[in-house]
Amino acid sequence: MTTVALKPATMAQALTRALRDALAADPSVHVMGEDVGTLGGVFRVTDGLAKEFGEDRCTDTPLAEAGILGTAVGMAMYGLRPVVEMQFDAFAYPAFEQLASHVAKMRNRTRGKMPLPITVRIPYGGGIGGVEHHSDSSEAYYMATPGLHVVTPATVADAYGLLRAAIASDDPVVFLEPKRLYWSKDSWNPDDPPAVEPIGRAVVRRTGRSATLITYGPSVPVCLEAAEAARAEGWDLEVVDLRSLVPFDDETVCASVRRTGRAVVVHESNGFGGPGGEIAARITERCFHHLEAPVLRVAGFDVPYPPPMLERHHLPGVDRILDAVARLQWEAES
Amino acid sequence: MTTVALKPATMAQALTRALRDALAADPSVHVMGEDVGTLGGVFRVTDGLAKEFGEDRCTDTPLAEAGILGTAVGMAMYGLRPVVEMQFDAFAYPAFEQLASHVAKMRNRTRGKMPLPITVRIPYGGGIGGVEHHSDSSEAYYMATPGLHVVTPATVADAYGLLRAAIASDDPVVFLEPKRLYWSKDSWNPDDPPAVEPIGRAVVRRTGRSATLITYGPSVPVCLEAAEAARAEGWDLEVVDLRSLVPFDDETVCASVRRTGRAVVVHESNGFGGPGGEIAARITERCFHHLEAPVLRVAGFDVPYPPPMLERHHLPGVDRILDAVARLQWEAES
Amino acid sequence: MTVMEQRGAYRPSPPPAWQPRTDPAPLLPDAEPYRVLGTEAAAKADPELLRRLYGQLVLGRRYNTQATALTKQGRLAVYPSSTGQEACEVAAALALEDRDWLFPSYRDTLAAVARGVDPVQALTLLRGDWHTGYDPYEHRVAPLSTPLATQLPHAVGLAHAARLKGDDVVALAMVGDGGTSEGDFHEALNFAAVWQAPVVFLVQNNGFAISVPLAKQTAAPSLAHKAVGYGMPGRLVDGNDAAAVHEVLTDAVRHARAGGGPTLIEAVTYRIDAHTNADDATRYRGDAEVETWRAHDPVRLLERELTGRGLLDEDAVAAVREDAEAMAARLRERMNQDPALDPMDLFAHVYAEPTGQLREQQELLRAELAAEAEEGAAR
Amino acid sequence: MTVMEQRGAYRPSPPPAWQPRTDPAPLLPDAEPYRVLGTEAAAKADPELLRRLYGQLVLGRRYNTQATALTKQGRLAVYPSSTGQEACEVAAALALEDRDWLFPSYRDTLAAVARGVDPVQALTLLRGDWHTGYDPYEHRVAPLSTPLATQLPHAVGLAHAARLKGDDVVALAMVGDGGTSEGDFHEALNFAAVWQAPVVFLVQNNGFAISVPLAKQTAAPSLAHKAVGYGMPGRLVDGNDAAAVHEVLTDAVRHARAGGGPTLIEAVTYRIDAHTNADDATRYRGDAEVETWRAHDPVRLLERELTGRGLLDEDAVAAVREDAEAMAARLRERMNQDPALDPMDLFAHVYAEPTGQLREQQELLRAELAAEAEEGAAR
Ligand SMILES: Cc1ncc(C[n+]2csc(CCOP(=O)(O)OP(=O)(O)O)c2C)c(N)n1
Ligand SMILES: Cc1ncc(C[n+]2csc(CCOP(=O)(O)OP(=O)(O)O)c2C)c(N)n1
Ligand SMILES: [Mg+2]
Ligand SMILES: [Mg+2]
Repeated sequence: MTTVALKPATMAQALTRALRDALAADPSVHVMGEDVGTLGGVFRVTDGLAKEFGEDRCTDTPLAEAGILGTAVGMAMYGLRPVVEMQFDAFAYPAFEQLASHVAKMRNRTRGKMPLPITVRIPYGGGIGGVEHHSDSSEAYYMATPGLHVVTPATVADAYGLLRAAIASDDPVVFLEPKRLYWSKDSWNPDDPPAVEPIGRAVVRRTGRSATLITYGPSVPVCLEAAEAARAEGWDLEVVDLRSLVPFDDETVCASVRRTGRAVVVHESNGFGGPGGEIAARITERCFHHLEAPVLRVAGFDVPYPPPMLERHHLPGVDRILDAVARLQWEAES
Repeated sequence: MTTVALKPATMAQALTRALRDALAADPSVHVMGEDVGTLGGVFRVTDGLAKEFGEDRCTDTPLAEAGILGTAVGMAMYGLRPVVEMQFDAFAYPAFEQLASHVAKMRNRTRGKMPLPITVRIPYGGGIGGVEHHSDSSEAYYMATPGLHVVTPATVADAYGLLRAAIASDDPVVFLEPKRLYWSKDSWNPDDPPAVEPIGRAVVRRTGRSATLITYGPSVPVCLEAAEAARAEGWDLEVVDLRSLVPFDDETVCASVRRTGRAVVVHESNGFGGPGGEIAARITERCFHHLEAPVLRVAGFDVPYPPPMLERHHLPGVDRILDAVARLQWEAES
Repeated sequence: MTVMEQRGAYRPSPPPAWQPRTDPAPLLPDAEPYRVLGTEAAAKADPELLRRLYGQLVLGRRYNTQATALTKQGRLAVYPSSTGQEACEVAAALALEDRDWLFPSYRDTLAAVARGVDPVQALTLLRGDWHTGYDPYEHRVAPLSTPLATQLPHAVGLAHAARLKGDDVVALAMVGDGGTSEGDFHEALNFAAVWQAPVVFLVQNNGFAISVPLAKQTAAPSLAHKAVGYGMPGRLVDGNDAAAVHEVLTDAVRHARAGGGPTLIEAVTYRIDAHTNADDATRYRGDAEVETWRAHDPVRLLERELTGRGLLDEDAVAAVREDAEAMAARLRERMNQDPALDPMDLFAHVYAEPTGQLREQQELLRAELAAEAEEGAAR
Repeated sequence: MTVMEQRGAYRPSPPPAWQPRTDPAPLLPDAEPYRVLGTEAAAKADPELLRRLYGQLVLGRRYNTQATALTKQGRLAVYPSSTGQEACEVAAALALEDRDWLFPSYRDTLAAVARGVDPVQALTLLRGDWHTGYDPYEHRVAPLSTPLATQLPHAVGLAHAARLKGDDVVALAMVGDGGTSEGDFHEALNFAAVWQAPVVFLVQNNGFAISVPLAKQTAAPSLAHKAVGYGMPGRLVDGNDAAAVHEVLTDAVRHARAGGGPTLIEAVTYRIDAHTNADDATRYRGDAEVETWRAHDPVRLLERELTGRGLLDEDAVAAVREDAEAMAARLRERMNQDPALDPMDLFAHVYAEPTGQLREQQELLRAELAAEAEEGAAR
């Protein structure tokens, strides 16, 4: 019998480990971005990589996001696998044209001759007291751009597995890292990191019979907390962690909703035009006759991300989620 | 009795007239963009304006979209009302950071002290045989950005009225011009152009009892055509032209859907993560118990916009709309 | 003649009949940063101005140290200090007329304060109670810009608009060495030159963009050498020499106001503190470099000049320091008070009128707050 | 030593001990565009090369006129002609080695063809049957780039990657005068210089960006003057002088290959045709200007040189023209065939594997096509 030495790790550490393992496994992997080299990134996710693999494998670029992503496109054209870090969500916007007009379209443009295996890491979302432009949930933009995969982990293990999968993917992946989970901890076996998850599968984080909470990234722990709190109200909530917004796992989501008959989509991103609309619409299209109530959404308000001292009122919290669950027309059942 | 001299006008002419009247009415209005001056714009929408109002009021800028929108922000800060032209949809992407991080947020950032009355005109959508990057439907990006209004006309009269309203608005408006309707014609009285429509009201373009088609911009004529064709199948379709995506007119839309009990959302934009998800979700939230069938969506495929010779297969056409109407679970009724 | 017609830009004739064009020579910067303090030029400087600059430098330094201290006490979320760069901050504010506009970057709180912005309101962004604490129109100071270089086209547009309206207003736009790599820097300078807009661009080259040294940011002979590529003059100045920065800025502002168009100024300086209080600068630079720059401290440079020339005595120094301490005490006191917050403000300024959607959300939050208050009362 | 360590960029010492930096002088362009034809330098040029260039120019001109004719016949959706600019197009292709890469802008079909891309495949984008018709890896030609200047960072990244892999590959990136105003131009040049990437930037200054003349695009002494601001050499060349463009490009390519880093080249030329067949150039420019440039036609310039020096006789001219006519006839013929189209291709290349969502949509279209076919058959 072997004893497995489980050790605590943060999500940031799991991401670092994923980058390190990818760099070690494949010489074509290159990490690049602002402050990723000597400093190890403002969140220290690239800590130690420049030292271990050299500055040519983990490169401090000039301060220009379109330039970073644009040169990454060229590097990918020549057979490298660039892993780009955008320092914060809103600072990925200068690279939007490169992302939408080239990264997402080059494979299609060239009939598959010129795929771009680029991973764009973007720390996203709020809850860390960041000043303006440091807490945007920008996933709706990427979801609306065919040609991109959009992935976001909620656990330490997924951070590792999904990032490895993203880097290994021959398609571009927007890899959204929930900032406020960087320091969330879990225990794992560092000698045998979790398996590389295929991109595109949601996972049921908690089973339940009353209703399904559908969520991802930073809102997963909040939904789990809400599900615990809901027990007091007599609701047994299922929680689905999407992990991948594109491709979307209709199967897992619909199986859950068909079972529970009720669903609430929860995310930080603004509600209007946000991911929840798509999710609610496609559930309704597929599960209409199983629904006891309309699929509801709990999301950030339709306002620019608030200043640190007000963000708690904006972010979907346990109470707001439970209020939505309460509106799921329970009377209709009896 | 006065006889009104109605004359035919194209949507492009109505837009030109709106710009001209706005320039004449308000000295703070400034038109700017690539080729808008001497040439009159690649679609001739600014034709004659530089001559009539001078190059300082209708200005050929250097070729740099972020620079155009960024300088427009500064001009608005000083009390001007810039009307910016982006030459094509995909060429607005370089300006994305200015739009998302400043245009949409400056009023909020400054507690209302520094509103930005900027109109960003963007010719959008396909159907004109444009090569890549000339046919994107990018409205989902703008809808997902709080602080922006998003408006799109479908008729000659609305082109005039909504553009005047956009320019008069103290908030930034993304004004999406359906390229393939530029040469659509209607008759109007040039001596008495249509009233300035307030932004935010949808309109029922055709009344019907069987189901509602909810659409906007370039898809409005297609839906009207589909509604005509549907008569042969025994369906009497109502067509709602949203005109404004932000703010969204829940009232008009829901009133129609409550009446008909069935709805299909139709747009050119990619389906996944596109406007239809939001629209279907909010209808379902509000009208759940009036719905005989899930709200369906007919949209562009989730692919990069196709080359000219294939675009007809991508664009929602009459047949695809009728197929969706047929899927609205009519059996359930009988 | 319209503004568009005043431009002196080039249109090449066919190569066989190549025309003389704008002469690039006067647009190139000097080989060395311009200096005043400790040189002969200092003798020509106005003593009153030097004393005023000195007073502001001392205040500025104290503001920086006080704000950094407030981060340690949890009263500020974050502070990007301009310690070591006060000469640029202060000279930028003083080189402008009242009607002019300042476009600060996120590090330039001090320039805003030196221009008259309330010292507490200037910290609102960094305290976290709102995004901008002051009315930009009150002192004609644009909001501190967090997305780097994005404020530069704003400055150009504002200056252009003022000129169109016939106002002789100049805009001064500040940016860091790292910010010069952004596309917005390029586009702003180009628009400014084409429009001959009355803008002055001040690049504070403080050696770093967070951890990234200038050598990884550019291979240019100097950042000021970028100017000729836009057809505007480039100037290089010792950014720790308040008299020199003030003179170069004042000249550029005057030039712009007179219709001469924009100027790009590179002020060579150094960021003495870490990037912000949250940064660990030892990860990317050594003490020796910092010490070299401490020896070239802007406050002491000016103090040495003034005392050496008998323009400042011990009493005057003491008085200035006392003023600074008083300012710091007031700042501490005011920052120790919790800011008044109204969560409903989230909805108040998104649009001129809230949309129907926002009104619904307003109601939701209002109800939540009421429930919270009730619970609070019940406890 | 890593690539990162090889950079010769500057890190300023404190102003009191200002260090000598990169010398800007050699980075500045000459005052006049470099010329070979009609000057003494022509005598030193390789006659074989000149004849080869001439043959390609004639072919190129014919390709341009034929493609424009095809738009009138409805066989091409749109064609941005490079008539008048053939010297740049052809020289760009010939200055490269086989292993090098070309990054053309949307106007540079001809450069792609001169490099070996199939003349019909090169027109796929403009015919509208797909976005790119050729395999970029076959001739190392990136897709024609429609969004202006966005291809420049791609060229930098590719060149950098090749260098990292130890391959001595050079990337040549083409852009128009208008494209130099975009932020991507700036960012690409800066990355190239900081990384000392083996890239050559060729700006074809053809006087216009659609209707906008250069004077509204820049106030710079020349576009080549932008180079010094990045720390790379800027070169100015007569873009209608094929020998001069070829020489300057070849030098820059050699310099890049040897590890000397990037070069920015401004080729002064002129767009003789309208922007595209859809454009009406009379709206923004007069015939006189066009005529001046017709007199400086790149084909005739080289022809004059060659015939004047006895390097080309009437028979040779006729042979070249015959080749060109044959090429045009083949092009016409092939373009008159309708391209094979499969609507299902819409889904084939969005991802390596179609997502579940795409598979659903695939089925929908497949059913529609089947229904269409059935109806067609029924009729
Ligand atoms: C567009 C954008 N990208 C990235 C950042 C994150 N960031 C904040 S400060 C900074 C470094 C700025 O360096 P520099 O321009 O030299 O100014 P300094 O901090 O030295 O004053 C970075 C990368 C940002 N604020 N904006
Ligand atoms: C980012 C972007 N903005 C706008 C356009 C539309 N557009 C196509 S060609 C053109 C002018 C290009 O001028 P220039 O760079 O001088 O190249 P030329 O046409 O003269 O070859 C414009 C504005 C575009 N293709 N891409
Ligand atoms: Mg700096
Ligand atoms: Mg041009």
